[in-house]
Amino acid sequence: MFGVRIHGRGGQGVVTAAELLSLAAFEEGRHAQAFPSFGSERTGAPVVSFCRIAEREIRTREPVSQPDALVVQDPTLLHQVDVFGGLRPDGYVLINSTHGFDELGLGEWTRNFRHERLLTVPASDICRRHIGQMRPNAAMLGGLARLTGIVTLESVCSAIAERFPAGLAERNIAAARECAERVAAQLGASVGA
Amino acid sequence: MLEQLEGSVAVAHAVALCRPEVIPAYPISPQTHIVEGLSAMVKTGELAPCEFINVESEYAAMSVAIGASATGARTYTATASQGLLYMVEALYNASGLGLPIVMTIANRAIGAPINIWNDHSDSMSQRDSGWIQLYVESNQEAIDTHILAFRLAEELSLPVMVCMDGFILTHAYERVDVPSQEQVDRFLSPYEPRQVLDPSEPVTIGAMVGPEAFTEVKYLAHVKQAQALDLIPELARELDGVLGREQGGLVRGYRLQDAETVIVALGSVLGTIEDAIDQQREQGVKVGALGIKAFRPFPLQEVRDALAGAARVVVIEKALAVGIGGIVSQDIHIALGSSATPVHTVIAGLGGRPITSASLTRLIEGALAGELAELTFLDLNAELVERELQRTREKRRSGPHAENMLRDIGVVAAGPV
Amino acid sequence: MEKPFAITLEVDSSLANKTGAWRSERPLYVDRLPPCNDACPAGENIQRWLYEAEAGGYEAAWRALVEDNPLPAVMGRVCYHPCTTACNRAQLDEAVGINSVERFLGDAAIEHRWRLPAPAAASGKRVLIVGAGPSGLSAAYHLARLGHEVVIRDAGERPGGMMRFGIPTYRLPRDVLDAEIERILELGVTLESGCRVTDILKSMSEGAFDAAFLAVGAHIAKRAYIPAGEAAHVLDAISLLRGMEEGERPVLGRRVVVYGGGNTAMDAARTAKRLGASDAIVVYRRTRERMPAHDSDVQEALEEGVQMRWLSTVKHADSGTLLIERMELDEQGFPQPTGELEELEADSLVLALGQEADLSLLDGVPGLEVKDGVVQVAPNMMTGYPGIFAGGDMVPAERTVTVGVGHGKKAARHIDAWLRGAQGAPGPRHELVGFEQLNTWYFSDAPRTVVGQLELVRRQSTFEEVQLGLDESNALFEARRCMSCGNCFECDNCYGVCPDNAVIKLAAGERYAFDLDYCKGCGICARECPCGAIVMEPEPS
Amino acid sequence: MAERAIKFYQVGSHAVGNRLLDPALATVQSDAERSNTITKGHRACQGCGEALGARYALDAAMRATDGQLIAANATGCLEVFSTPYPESSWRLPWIHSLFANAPSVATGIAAALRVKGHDEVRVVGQGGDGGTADIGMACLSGMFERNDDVLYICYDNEAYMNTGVQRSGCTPPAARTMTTQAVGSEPGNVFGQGKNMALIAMAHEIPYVATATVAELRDIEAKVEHAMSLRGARYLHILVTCPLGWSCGSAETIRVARLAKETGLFPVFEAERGVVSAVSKIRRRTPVEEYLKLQGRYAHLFKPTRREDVLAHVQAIADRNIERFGLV
Repeated sequence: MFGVRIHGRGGQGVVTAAELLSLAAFEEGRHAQAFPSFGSERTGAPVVSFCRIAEREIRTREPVSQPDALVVQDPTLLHQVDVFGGLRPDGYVLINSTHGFDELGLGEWTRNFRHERLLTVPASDICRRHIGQMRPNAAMLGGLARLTGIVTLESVCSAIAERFPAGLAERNIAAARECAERVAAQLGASVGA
Repeated sequence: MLEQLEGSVAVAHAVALCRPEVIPAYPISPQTHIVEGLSAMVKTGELAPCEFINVESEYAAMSVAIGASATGARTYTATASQGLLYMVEALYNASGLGLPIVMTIANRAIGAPINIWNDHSDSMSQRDSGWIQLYVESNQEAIDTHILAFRLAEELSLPVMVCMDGFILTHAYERVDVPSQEQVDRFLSPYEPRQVLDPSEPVTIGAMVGPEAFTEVKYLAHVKQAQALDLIPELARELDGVLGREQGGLVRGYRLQDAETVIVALGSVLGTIEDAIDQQREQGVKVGALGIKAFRPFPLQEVRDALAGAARVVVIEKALAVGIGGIVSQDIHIALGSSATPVHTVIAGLGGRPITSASLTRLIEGALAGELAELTFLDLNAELVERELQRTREKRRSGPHAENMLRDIGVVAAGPV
Repeated sequence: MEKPFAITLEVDSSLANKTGAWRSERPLYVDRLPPCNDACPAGENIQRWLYEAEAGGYEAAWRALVEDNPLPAVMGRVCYHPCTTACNRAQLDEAVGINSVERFLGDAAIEHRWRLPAPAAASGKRVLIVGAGPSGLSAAYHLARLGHEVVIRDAGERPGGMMRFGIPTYRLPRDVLDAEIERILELGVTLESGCRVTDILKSMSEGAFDAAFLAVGAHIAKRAYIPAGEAAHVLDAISLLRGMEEGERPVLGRRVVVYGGGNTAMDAARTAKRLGASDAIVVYRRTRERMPAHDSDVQEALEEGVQMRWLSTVKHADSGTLLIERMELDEQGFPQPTGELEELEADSLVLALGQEADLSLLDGVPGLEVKDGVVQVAPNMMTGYPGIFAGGDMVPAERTVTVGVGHGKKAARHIDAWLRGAQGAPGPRHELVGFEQLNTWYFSDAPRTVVGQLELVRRQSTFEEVQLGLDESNALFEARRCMSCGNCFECDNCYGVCPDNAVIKLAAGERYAFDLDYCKGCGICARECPCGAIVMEPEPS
Repeated sequence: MAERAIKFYQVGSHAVGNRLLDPALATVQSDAERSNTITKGHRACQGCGEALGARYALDAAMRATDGQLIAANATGCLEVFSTPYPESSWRLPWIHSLFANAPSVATGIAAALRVKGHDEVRVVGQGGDGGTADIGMACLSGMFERNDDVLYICYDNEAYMNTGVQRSGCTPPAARTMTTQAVGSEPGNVFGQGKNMALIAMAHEIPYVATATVAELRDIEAKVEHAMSLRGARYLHILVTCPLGWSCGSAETIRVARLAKETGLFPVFEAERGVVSAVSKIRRRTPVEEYLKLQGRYAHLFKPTRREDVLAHVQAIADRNIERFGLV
């Protein structure tokens, strides 16, 4: 079973992100469970959503406290909320930022984890270009798919296509693909290093 | 057809497949997505003929449902928490008049302090309202149980509450198999009322009954609800045939064979419990679970049989009867009757506190070690409450508990812990 | 359907609960005596015939009317209508114009030639009636209907008595009078006109009459001594009026003085005016308030230009002038001479000082008592001589047509009883219903219909009828103003206002009944009955 | 609405009927075959104005709908005295649910009929002043706001009579109840703003609002008939005398109700879509004292001493109504 936790703020589509991810898994014929950090989220408030993906029926209902992957849609949360809490040592992290971990002041922290699994993507810039708005939820899933391989990029894209109205879907898919490429590029570099 | 749906949306589809004719509704979290879904289907004409009525309160919602049902319309509504309490008077009236209304309860805590998260305080408070209460474990079970509920309600002419955990199920996206209209129609034929407001055959419904007959009326209500104990398994089997999956009737056992420790629970927490049990079993611990689906009427015999071999019973309750502790465990005691099997009450998951497999594992280990008290509050922050109690001992005006403790742990009321 | 126990109930299940047991008082329908009926000297059941008239059933109304009075067209004109004076409606807006409706019905009967009901089987008894005035005709009518053989002997050339010889045609057209008399005669009554009875006992024995009713009226003018010169032109009102009827045109001159204050004086003065007198002056000893003449008559006389000289007596009459003395009232209200004299020009003086009866036909009849010039009669109208009854102006009573008609009816009833050797027992008298016993809220606001009058010029120059009648529409309106005091008229109030549905509506004309199984005795029906026809009485224990 | 004044007939439009009336102009109540929707054997007090008003209104509605009528009744006197097991006085399909929810139950009935295509069957909701103006206000307002196809009738006897005469939101100033006793410096009910249900209903701009008194049968019937000719939310407020609670003679029921109107204390009018469309004029204007002195609940205004100040205050209320609604 693979657990993902997504951090963001109300209005950034954090819950939708988990839903999309579960949808992508479902399209691959697998079991998936997505749910928000239940609450009365208001725009701007710190929000968390969860997604579990497994090959068999998922019975547990508890929040994902030891995620296999973390998505941080809003870097300003890094020093407000314990976003990395419970992350597995071999876990993945994808942060929406134009800076690297060191520049984000996370250099120290990254030591206990596998470097090549900790990446940042400028999802906001990408979304602004493709979508014209700062809602990086779908886009970052492209990156997550590429980073973790838990679902294919194509599944993510078809989930987006299913969930969003045509025009908006296309632009998000474009953004997701670019995020995936950026991730792929960094992976290539780190492998090369 | 298999779909990846939010629980609320799945339930909305299931209810629509049952062809309700009148749906009065009032918004309250976490039930809103269900009625939003139904409202949309009525507006688009996907669900027709059906009257969706935006009422001004839950009290009105149940009252409109009473009028509609008494006039022979298949009637549905949904609510939760304070909303359920606000319609209490009408709940008793609906059951007293024998109106087969089906209502989803998106289980949620009751304030004060106000809390929108999940537990069973709301529906548990209405266990004596004369409504049949069915608790579901998953969104798939929620779908199937709603279909069963309409049939059950109309055969007995009694109202039915389908209780599903708020947020945990209502807001969870997962894979569900939504039946076809043809399947549902095969199981659920159009509503044939036992009595109806009809000018061609006028009757007076809702007479004032005095001491000379009130006891008899209540006795008959008891007998009538008890009939569900036979009918539910019957209908469940019939529905199995239609949907091709196993429903489970009044209760559902999990790895009860040779289980010495049996955990009793209602609703979605059973999934987490089952995972925990699997882990224990791998280590050879003889533990099993008993899920109670039909809480009203309470299946005394089935529970007694299921617990016959148990050395100890641990009842995990998502509600607290202040001043005594357990609610479900009281009924378990009655079921066990004279048997000496110890029953431990564990109050857990209040106001949305996650029930984790880690906590459950600790709980089971404690039980095996004989360290489990008769009444336990799972994951209670003992130090926190002790500090608060200390405060109240010291100062008369120590201020409100909730604010004090939140200050202690420095957490805002939203977001993850 | 399969209904839940106790909480669902059947229709009409409450009928098992007989709430009549709660009652401490019960309602009762009654018929009370309306003031109009009570006041009618002719004993008419006015409310009854108005009830028929309200529905537009004019013939039925007329038939109800002539049960008591065979002369409605006459009475509707000349009656001074005490019924209207007593009418409860006067306290609400204005009294019901009963006599104008009565006249309308009478005229309608004449117009449509409605016949009086046929007499009962012949009794074999013969009754002699002396006098064809209102009393005699009324008695004749009732006796005939009772099956007796009736012969009227009247001194006049034509029947009607004072109705013909005392009442001018402008108040009572003769064709109306004739028509109603004719209708009575058609019942088989024998009339012998110009036949004066001089010895009643002789006439009775010769004619083998079993009983007699005397109603000779009062046709002899009272004389008062007034010194007068030979040239003075003095005559009495009665002969003036009789003369008019007999086609004479007495020469009265330009200035006519009438001396007296009764209705006859008014008739004389108004007649004089019509005969061309420029001045018709009534001289009366007392004041208008004390004048015996009916106010309506005085009013009409004044309208027509008749002048009044109150508190005056005629001291001396001479050719062309009268000597008048002014009077004044003493504490007791009696006029006393003042000695102040004045002259009054007058071409003629008409004396209207009252009349008396000619009782000579009674000479030698034993047991009779005559006092103040009138014959005394027992309550059953019988004189001191068994079998001889008397009524009208010759017995002590107010001298009006209506009283006369009433005497005739009453006497007839008693004569009939006497002939059958029975006692004429009057029917039970209902309790009189007063205004306060009505609930007048329910009656529509409806002021009385004003009856038209002939225009003044013609009133002053011709003898055409002054009072015009009602037409059908306003007669109906007037009839419907009746509040039906004390008698149910089926307004459905009791049926409608009962909170316990305990009033049963019977067929039209059958009124209602109380369902005492359910009546709780709240009394709303009685309080809301417009006409006071429901009373609450204690529940019998 | 249809003008029902009768061309002059002895009692004209004022009495229940009249043997001379053209049947077309006769009232429902004068009909020997009237439906008696609430029938004999009910347990209302002697002279109960509510029992009377209910029969007036529902018989009219039954005729207007050709018997295709269903009623939802709030808790209260009417419900208790008409349906004690095992006896019901109702001759139409009738349901009692709760005190406060009659309007909502009626809405549910209407919805069910609509969805089943029974447009010919109509719905009446009814209750007393407590169930309508106080505890039931929210449900009623919701029913109005949604413009549900219901005629709601309030039988206003100006207090909680069923529970033994306690003050309600419709209890008039100075009136004595068991919770506004005739003692203290301001005996009886306090002078507040009052709760004018008809105006509150009008504020929802529903198709039809009308007031009436149990004293004017023809008026009630005309208004019910008109109401049933319309669709959507309609409100009829009928003043019904309570001889017990008002402590007047049981025979005075209609007289007292009539005086309530004739004094101007209870304006009788109609409104369409929130605008007053017709007013029933005062026929014989009467000082409020004539009305008050008939009722024991106002006895303290006359004994031991006349409270001229209070009488003047009540008269001022009547005068204001007369001026505001143009009642004369």
